[in-house]
Amino acid sequence: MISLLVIAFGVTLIYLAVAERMKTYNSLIAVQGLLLFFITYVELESLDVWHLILILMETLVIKVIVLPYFIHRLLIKKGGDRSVALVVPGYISLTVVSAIIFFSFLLSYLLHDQQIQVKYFTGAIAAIFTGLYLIIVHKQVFTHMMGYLTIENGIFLLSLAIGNEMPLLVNLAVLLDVFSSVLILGIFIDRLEAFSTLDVDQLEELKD
Amino acid sequence: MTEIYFIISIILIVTLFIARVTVISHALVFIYIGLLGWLCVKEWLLLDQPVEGLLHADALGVLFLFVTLIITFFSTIHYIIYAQKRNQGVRAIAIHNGSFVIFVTAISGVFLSTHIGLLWAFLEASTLSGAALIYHDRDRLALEATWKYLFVSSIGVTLGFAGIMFLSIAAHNTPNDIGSLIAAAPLMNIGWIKTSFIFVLTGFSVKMGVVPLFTIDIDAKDSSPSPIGAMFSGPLMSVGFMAIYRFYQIYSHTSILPWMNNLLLFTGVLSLFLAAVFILKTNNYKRMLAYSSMEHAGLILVAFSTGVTGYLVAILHLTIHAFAKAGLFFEIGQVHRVFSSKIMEQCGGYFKISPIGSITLLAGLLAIVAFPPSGLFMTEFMLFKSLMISGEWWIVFIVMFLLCFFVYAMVRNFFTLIFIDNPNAKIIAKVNPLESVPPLFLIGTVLVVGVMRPEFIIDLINRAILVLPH
Amino acid sequence: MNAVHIFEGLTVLTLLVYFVPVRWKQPLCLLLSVGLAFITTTWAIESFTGQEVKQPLSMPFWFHNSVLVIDKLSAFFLVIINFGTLTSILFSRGYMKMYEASKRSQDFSLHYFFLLWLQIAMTLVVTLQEGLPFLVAWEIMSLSSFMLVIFESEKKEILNTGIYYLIQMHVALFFVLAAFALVEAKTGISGFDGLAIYFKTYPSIPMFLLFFAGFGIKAGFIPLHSWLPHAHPAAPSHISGIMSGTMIKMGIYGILRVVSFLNESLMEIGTIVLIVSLISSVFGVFFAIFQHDLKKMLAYHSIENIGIIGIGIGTGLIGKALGNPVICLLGFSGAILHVLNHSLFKSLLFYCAGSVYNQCHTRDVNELGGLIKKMPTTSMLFLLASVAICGLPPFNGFISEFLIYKGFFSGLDKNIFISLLFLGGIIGLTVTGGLAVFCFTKAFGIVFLGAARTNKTNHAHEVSSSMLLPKFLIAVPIIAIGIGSFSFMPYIEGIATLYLPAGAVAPINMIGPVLQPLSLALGLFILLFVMLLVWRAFQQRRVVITTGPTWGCGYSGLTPAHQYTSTTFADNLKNLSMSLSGMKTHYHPIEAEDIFPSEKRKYETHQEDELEKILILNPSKLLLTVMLKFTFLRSGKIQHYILYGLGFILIVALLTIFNVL
Amino acid sequence: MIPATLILLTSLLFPGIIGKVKAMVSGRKGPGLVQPLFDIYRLLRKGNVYSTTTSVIFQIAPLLYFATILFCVSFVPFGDTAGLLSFQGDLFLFVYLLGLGKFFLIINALDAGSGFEGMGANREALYSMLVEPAFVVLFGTFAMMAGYDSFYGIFAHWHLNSSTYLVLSLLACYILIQIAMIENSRLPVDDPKTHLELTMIHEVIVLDNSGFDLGLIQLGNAFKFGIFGALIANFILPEHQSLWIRALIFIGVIFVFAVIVGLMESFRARSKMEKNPQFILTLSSIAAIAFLVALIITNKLI
Repeated sequence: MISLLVIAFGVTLIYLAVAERMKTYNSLIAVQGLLLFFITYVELESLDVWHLILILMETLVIKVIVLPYFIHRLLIKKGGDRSVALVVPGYISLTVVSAIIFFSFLLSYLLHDQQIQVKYFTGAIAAIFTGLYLIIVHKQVFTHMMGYLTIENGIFLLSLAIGNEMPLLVNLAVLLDVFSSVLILGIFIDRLEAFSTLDVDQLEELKD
Repeated sequence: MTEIYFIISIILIVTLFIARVTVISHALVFIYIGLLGWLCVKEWLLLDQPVEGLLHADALGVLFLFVTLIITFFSTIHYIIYAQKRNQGVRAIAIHNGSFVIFVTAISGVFLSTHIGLLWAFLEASTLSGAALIYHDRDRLALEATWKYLFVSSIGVTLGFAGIMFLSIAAHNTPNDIGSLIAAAPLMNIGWIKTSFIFVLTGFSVKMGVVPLFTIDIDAKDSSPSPIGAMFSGPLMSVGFMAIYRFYQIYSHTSILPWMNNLLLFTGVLSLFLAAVFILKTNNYKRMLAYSSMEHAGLILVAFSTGVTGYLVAILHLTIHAFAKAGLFFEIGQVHRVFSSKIMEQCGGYFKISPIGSITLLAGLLAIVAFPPSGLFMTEFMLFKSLMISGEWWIVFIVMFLLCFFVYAMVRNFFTLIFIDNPNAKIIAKVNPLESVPPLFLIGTVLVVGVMRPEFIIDLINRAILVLPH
Repeated sequence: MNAVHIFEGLTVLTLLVYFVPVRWKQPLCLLLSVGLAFITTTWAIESFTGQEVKQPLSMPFWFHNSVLVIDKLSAFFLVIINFGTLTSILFSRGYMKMYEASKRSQDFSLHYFFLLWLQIAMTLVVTLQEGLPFLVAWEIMSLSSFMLVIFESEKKEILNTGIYYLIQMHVALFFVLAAFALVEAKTGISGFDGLAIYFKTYPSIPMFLLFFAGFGIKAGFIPLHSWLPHAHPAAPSHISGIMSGTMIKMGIYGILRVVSFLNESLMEIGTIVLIVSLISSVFGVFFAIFQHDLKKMLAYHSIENIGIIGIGIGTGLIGKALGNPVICLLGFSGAILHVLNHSLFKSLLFYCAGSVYNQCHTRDVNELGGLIKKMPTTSMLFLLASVAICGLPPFNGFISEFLIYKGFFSGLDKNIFISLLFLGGIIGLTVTGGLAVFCFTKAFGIVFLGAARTNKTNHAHEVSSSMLLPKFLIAVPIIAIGIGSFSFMPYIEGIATLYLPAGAVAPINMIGPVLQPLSLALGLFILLFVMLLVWRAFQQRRVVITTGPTWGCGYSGLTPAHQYTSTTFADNLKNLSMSLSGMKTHYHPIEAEDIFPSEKRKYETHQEDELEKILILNPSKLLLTVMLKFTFLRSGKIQHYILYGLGFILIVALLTIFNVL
Repeated sequence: MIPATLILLTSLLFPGIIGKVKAMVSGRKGPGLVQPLFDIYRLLRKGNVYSTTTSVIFQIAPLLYFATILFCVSFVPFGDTAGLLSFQGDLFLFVYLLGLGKFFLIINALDAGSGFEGMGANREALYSMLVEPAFVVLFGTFAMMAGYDSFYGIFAHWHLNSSTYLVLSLLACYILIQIAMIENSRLPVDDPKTHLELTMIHEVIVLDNSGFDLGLIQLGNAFKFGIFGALIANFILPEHQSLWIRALIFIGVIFVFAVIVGLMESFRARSKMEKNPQFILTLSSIAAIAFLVALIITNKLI
């Protein structure tokens, strides 16, 4: 069951590499959130009410509903719903991402610390590096944000992989930060009307 | 006890965002500073108490809190001048003051938190509030800088979080508060903590402004109002240092200590080199100051990497540098206002416009390029000594060699600004000599520290580094 | 309330300079300087007569109260510092009048403030013994001199020169700093006391080379000299005077101080010093010959004289290595005496040059001429100083060279290596002397004799007495040391005995007697000269004196343009030394209209310091280009920034895996 | 006292002898031996003509030049009887006093402000700079061997008993003769016979000097020859002989020296100006060779 979910997560990553429309990205992020929700739900043996609420908020509400919706609105507003200008051709991204996934499998196999749960760890590492890769190869603000969210998902998965929980307060704070960071990013995207398109090539004036 | 501080400051923040009267808004900020002062003193008095709860500052935290307090105070004053002279709207001021208080609160939170996760949360909070501060001027460049800062440092801090995750992998089920982590350190898996430290260093370099993610830090200091620049290169650098230091503190009880030192040395020298490259290239006074901050951050890492003898040097250097750089940022802020430009080709002949301001700049230059009697000269001498003791004499020469570039660039550009009349320079505004007094005071303290040993600071530092292996 | 408190009080009082009106600044400065000089001189006298003086400062400095230690060496340098500063400040009164129109009172405040601080810093440099305080004093000295150099800072090129100077001083500081740091790291004792221990236990040569590099840049040994010819012309003349006369001697002080602790591998170090100094002296004067700029020429002569001092030190060291007290004493006392001599005649020369600049507003000797009729006193003083600096009797320059010669000659029969080395030294010294004569006959002849070459000298007249007084003050000791040398020698010798080889019986007051017959001879010579003068006077009275134009060998159209200029005078030497001289000729481009370029095509020649080009300019240019190649990293592209992060992680990971870190 | 007087007297005749020799070689009768003396005497009683460009330097310089040479006479010993005033290191004073004289002669030339004299001045400066090392190295050699650095010390310990000493003496004589020629700017460096403007060194320096000053300069030159002659003589003078014999030998040597100079001047052409530095530097190298020879003698080299 869990393996299936994680594999699905991996599939979303591969899909991210080749997706060509903003909407797809957005919905993919949402799907990832959903997957994460299921994973956590299955994962949680000791179901104390606070944690449940927290997880529900964190995954279902924020990752699946609020943020995608918010970004969707932005896309509509900014007319960002255009096909993504891929800097590198899709098949290369495809190979790279699959290489990343392969590499992370290898890594987690090599490490296989009984402390961690290998499949989560794999997924997490894969997500983090895929996110970074996405940011590096894309040149649009939205896609950068998608990359960021992917990394966040990876981190979330990583925290699952580790298993030992942080205190509730800390968790809340972390959650709050992630949430607000996305919001503020969104706000600033909204502000970027100073620039004609949302290409980051526009943002190259600050240099020596 | 400390919770009260946070509660009150949250209340203040809310009121600040609501309050739409300039005077009240500024007054509230000063109230907040009073609160911060109370916190500093309290923490200082409670130093020897055993740690309880998630919020408790150790000696280093107290030191940095004091630094933050002083620089916050001065940059508030300068922000008031800034807002007056550019007759900012009430709303802008309210937003700025609000996010400024969040910023400082987050910073103080970093110094206070004894839990790694909480520390991370405050770090991210400082990023977010910092974004609002950078965006103050609301022009194209500010927007660009803000976006870059926000994005890259979010990524960086996230990487840092990954580092934390790896730490807790290594730490098994021990709770992630520093005390117990230090206790558990010797049992940790080397591979994990090395990975963790790499991620942490990469991630939090964004705050400290060193390689690899130094770039946006420069942009931020450049495009934000100069009081904020002061905050960024003083307290915020301490935040970055603190974040890295916490992990160093934990791992230093494991066998990877020499590895960490080498890594820090590598990073430090690399930062020095790149800073030297860019300070030669740049034609913008604020960027120049930013690069010199990067240089000093690099020096701090180098010093820290020399182990036992270096810890004191590094932290002392950080502290003194905070004051000197703040003073310079304030004074450059005035220059910026006078010529309404920070580009070298459009400034000049400042000595004729404001002699005392020029004296301040000269003194600041003295302080920042570590000519005696600057406190930084002392720390640099001790740095070289500790490098010699640790037998890395070739590093000494590399560092000295690179430092010459900073001296050259800074001295050339500042003297051009002060003495050479520039036909392209249009004098937009006059400056009130009194405005140069606060920076002169800050820089003066740096020069005094160069002559008289700052016992209070050194004592605090010595207490702080007791936890590190000797 | 002892002397040290007054000293410290005076250092604080320097701030007053900012608050008095312009016309009071110089007198106040003079007053404070005299006060400082008085205190330090009393210490100096005390330590000369009796035991070394220890004065703990009441103000704590970082770790503890540092102590001013005045032994004979420090005392000697204190005297030089005080005299140099006083004359400089005296001279500045008249000289700075030029600037009163163009400069504001803040500029003067800065100037006099830092002039005082230069004196204070130099005083501290020669008296402080611990590492850190010494370095601080050292750097304050560099800084204040830098501020003095850029007095005319509104001129871009002067500012650049100043920065060039500052950077080199900073490099020098770094060498010394590294040396002190190493000493402290190894021995745990800071400063010169630690050095003494260090030399006992660790290899001496590398440490000495560190110090030699640091102090050598300050002193201006070739090839570390390149700042000198730029800084001296840029500075106001009284500053060039004090810098060249006194400040660069601080480098010599450092070397002398370090050398006094040496007791291992003296022969090697002595040889190194001797050879470097020979090169400095010969090339210094050689380059000096090709300068048009009067002050630049004098700057190169400073290099030459530093070389001569170094020759003395080297000789002394080799003497010590041989365990031969005579050579050792002769060498070191020659060097130490020459420090004093050079500080005297070089500042006198700079003040004269300053007076010329003050009157004619040019330093290019090719635009001058015939000034002896307009400014007789100045030119006579310049002549005196020139004769002294060429080491010609009966003035002081001759005495120090005499001692060094004697040192060489008494070492000639030691062993083959020493003999050849010393022969080289003798030749070098002679050539230096000859070139110096060449150079100063040129300088004096072109500037003061003959007919005026341009109209720049039209309005020149003798400078005010306030500018003449310091010159006379300097002229007196120049003559006194020249003739009454034997009476000064015991003090110099007392310092030189610091360096005697261990266990050697110090021949008490050896040099004085050696010099007595010399002084007698010089006295007689002057007597003879005077007698001849009298004879001539009588003869002239009896005969008829007529005047006419200079004889052009039948050519009646002689104009001032027919006179030799500095360039043509140096021409034959230039041809002799081919490209070594670095003389460059720049032809003006051929205009479009002159299809047949006439022989009247305009060109100018100037001298380029090849050594500087090779050692400083080209490398730094290369370095800059290489470093600026890295600026592509600031692409401004956000993706790249993220990439750096990723790259860093991967690189560090790899380095870790392969155990590089 | 004796050496000084001897030198002065002999050197008074020196120009005359040279002139006579040259005249005889070129088959003329030539002026009398004392003719140059008469010229000088007349000059000394003549009035001066000063150029308007000149200054006080122009009036003092010749006097100083003369004074230096006159004073240098007093260092020269007479075999093993010390010179008039001789002390350790008078060697250096000797060299530097001559240097002082040249210094003033040169600025004296520059004072007139004429192109010709400038030319002469800078050549004089160059050549005297080049010739000094030869002299110093030569006497350095002797000082090394004798262990004294005064003329008297050197010559008092100079023994012509061994062949090597003879070799050195011959080298020394050769070098000293050449130095003397250069110091007085005679052939091959410069030719006083030619017309003034063409004798580009010594005669042209004094182009504007007249009367008393000119007389002094010429007298000085004569004395200079005398001094060098005396130095050469000192190599040959045998020790512990009676004074008269030595005086005779001395005069003989001076005479021969003068004749040699005369002959050289008659049978030698002036070399090109560019060649001169090379020629002068060879002297230095020969002196250096002498030094090495001395090292061999005092077996330091083996």
